[in-house]
Amino acid sequence: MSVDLEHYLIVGAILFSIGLYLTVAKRNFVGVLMGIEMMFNAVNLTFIAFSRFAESDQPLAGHVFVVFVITVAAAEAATALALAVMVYRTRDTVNVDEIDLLKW
Amino acid sequence: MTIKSEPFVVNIGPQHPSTHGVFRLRLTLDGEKIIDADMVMGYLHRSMEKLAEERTYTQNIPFTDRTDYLAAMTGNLAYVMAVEKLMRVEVPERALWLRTIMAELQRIASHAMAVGIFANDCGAWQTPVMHMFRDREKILDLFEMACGARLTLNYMRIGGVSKDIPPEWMPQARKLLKDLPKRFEEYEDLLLNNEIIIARSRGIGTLTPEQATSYSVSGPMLRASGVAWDVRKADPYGAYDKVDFDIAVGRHGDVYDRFVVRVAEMRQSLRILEQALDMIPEGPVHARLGTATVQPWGQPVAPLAYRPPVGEAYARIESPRGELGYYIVSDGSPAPFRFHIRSPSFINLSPLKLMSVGMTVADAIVILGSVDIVVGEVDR
Amino acid sequence: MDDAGTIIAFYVLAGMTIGSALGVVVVRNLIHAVIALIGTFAGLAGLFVTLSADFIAITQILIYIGAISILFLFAIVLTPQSGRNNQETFLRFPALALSGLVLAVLVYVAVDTKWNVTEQDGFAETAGTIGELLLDKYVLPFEIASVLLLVAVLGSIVLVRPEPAEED
Amino acid sequence: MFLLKGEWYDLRDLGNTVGGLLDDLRDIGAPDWTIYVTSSLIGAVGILLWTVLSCLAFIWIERRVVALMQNRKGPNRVGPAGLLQPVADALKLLLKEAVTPRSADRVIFWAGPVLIFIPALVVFAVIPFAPKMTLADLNVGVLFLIAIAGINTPAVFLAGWASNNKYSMLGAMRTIAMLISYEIVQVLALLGPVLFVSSMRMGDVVAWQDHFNTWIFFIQPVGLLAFIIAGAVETNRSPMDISEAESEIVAGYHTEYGGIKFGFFYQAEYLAGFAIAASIVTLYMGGYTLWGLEDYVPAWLIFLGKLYTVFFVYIWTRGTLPRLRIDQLMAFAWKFLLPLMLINALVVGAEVLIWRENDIDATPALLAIGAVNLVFGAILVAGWARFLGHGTGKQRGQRAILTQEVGAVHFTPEPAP
Repeated sequence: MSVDLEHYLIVGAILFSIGLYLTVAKRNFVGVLMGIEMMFNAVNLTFIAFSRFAESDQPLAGHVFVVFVITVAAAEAATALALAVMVYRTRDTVNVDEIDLLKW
Repeated sequence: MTIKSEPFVVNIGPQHPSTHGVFRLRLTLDGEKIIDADMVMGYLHRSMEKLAEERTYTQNIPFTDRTDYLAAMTGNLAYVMAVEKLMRVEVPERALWLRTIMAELQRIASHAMAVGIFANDCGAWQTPVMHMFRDREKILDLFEMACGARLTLNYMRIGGVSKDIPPEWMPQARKLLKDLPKRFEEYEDLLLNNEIIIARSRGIGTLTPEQATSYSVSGPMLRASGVAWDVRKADPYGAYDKVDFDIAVGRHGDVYDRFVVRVAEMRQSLRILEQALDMIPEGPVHARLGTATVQPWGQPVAPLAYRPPVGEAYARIESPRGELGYYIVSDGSPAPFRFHIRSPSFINLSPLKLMSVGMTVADAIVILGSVDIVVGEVDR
Repeated sequence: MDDAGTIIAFYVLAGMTIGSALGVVVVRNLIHAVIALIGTFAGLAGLFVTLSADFIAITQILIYIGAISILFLFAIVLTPQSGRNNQETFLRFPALALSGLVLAVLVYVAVDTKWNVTEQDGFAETAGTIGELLLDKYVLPFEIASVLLLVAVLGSIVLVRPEPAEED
Repeated sequence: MFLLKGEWYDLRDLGNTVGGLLDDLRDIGAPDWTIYVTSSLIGAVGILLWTVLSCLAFIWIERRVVALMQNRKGPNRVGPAGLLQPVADALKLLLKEAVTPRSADRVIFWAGPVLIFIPALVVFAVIPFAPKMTLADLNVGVLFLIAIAGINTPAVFLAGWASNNKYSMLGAMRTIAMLISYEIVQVLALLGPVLFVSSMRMGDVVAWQDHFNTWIFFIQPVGLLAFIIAGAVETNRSPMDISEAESEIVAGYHTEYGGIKFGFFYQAEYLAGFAIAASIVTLYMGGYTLWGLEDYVPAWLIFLGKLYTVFFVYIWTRGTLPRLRIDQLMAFAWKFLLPLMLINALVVGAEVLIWRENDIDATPALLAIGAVNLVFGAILVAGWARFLGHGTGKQRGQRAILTQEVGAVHFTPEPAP
């Protein structure tokens, strides 16, 4: 018994689909964002797993990508949550199915 | 487009470390900013004014200890002055001087407490209070020598004081007067120039002279707003017209100025005390009332029940917190018909909302500390 | 990667990660969901350690647990009247189907592909090499990322800034 | 004494003893993981014991020292000189009823103290107490310190939120704002040592300072100052104890906690203080080395001595200074410390670059760097303070106006800020 690339990829895949489900199905905007972050994380796991296991002349490039992904995720979270607060202040709700006016 | 934010009501008190008793402040906050402040009082109401109508004039003196329990001497003083006015009693010279000395000692003790607690409200972890307590303890020792009590003194009597000071009192008082200036210098260095205290208190809770006078604020709070008003000067009582002292006045009327004024007043009190200890004459300490006289160390023969003539009297003094007045109406019976206290703590508290709206929670605490209330006097 | 320690660690951490991720889905209170999400992040950090990516693991803790979860908590607290529930919309079953499909495809790909696996051991040290790569080969993305962060900071400030009081 | 070097009974480094035990284990043929688990367990239990004992000792020391500063006696009844007071307090906390407010979120309310406690304890894993006394000398040790401190933030928030108390909520919000701001300052301050050493391994930092016979404190005075201030914020020490400001919001985020749950918060606060002191000692003050003395005296004693000295400074400030307001503290972080630390990082980078590129001898280079950084730091601090309006008279204390004239008005409106 050993732990191989496939194990990590499967964990990543499960995480990704849970994130996808959250993103599509959740009503609260914050819940949706949690799903997006989870998908980012799944991708990171995959990157790191490949970086560790895959044959490459520059194995740490995957890590560098993950650094960028984390950066983007942080920026995305900050902006999106600011948006959430903003929408809440104007419309008193952050439920995505009630924010359907395409304007405020 | 308007941005909605949820107002957030916080109750500071009745049980809270820095309400100086059981006082409740209901703050409506927007984030940390105060948008409304409500004062809820009465948790310490003991119905003193009504109770006093059932007791004789002498029996009422202990009540006056228990209104402003940090300055019992001045409470006593204002009350007995009102009764003396009603009875038209001439108080002996030595008693007047003793009253002045005791009142000034009490002022130092009370201001020391106020300054220390103010630093505590600014967030110092008990250190200034404990240092101030050291000096206050020395003064309380003097009180204990003079009348046997430390907090609720019950020292003044209608027509004088309860007993003369013992002979060893004077040397100890002089020693204290020699020590205190050094300590005050130390405190002024540590506190007046403390950058954090300045940052926390300057420009906070400002009262203009107009606002202060229209709210009838008095005492250090009024003087901090720049109005040189002191009952000791404006309407001298005791022996204040015979001593030389200055009125300490602030510049901007903010919390820092109140603090500065208190510190300066402690110095002025020392100045008064130094003169008074030299100038105090010998003689009786109690006026001749009816047939009985109180002997300093003899049998207490003062009558417990006086029957002042029908009439009314108001006497005011400068207590450490401001103008303390007693209004007494007599119907000729041994008990007052009406007994009213103009308590400076209560009146000084009224502009609290004016001062704290627009400030933060931390500022509200500092402002409340700078008013220097004693809840016993607010609620009576 | 076949010593007992790594295998146990992998299964424990993977279980923690996926379990907390499912927790995010199931839990009805949003704040609890954030806690579950923190569990996911922590489990992932552990998985990164088993992959000898220590720098990334620490970064994961620093950024995700220390910062992004806080952002979530703040967003929840700053929107108090919108309800703290974590319900699904009417899209629940379509979403379930979609994510199930994606999961199936991904797992099929992961298992079925013949990956070009190396026999190397884990990295001894990653932080230094990542740093060199960032400032050498990937310096342009690095700079762009910093600009992106700056824009994000400015954007969020502008978004939540109260309007200047209108003078009338 | 040197003959003992490295033997298992060489108590100058307790790591030797553990190493000997592990060798014995290996000799009797135990599998690898047992050795791994044994050493981890010994380290973890050792750190736990040490922290608990230190906490108890320092509760007593802090109370006595502050009492001395305040003309009091402090605890002096339980045991000789009150030494058993912390034990009695701990017992009291243990025996108290664990109250959970009815409207609190039960799960998170219980999880809060534990979540606070974990990061405070885990930090010690990377601290080198002596050459062989590091539980895990990670090659990203410095980053680990910051990351673990960052876990504190959600824990504090959850504790404050779960209590469902307004003081707790205010305290939690304040804490988060402070922690996040000062985390940035902390990271930038730590760039200094990391740039000099060019490694994030704590052991390397100590070895570098030992090798060049200097403390990073001497070549990074401003960085150390910023780190100490940020550390005070992180550990809620006065004058930055805003999040549990007793006179304002009672006890901040742990207002509703009583009994042993409060005990956890209390101890976590001390642990965080020790952790900050330990990082300061390791990163800025030479760790367990003391210019050769560590060969004669147990290195961990030197380390603990330095740690307690640094911690004492925090006690000292607590007994001395009042508290800042939250906006002032945030302004201090963003307007003063952050630009300062950015410039500092730039300067250190330039210095290291010049040093490395030109192959300058270490002694003159370090002397020059130290002098430059000291002078530059002083100018920077003074200049930036001046730039922000300090020293223009607003911060100066004033005395009251003295007058004899009754009824006069001496009011000047406050100049607008």
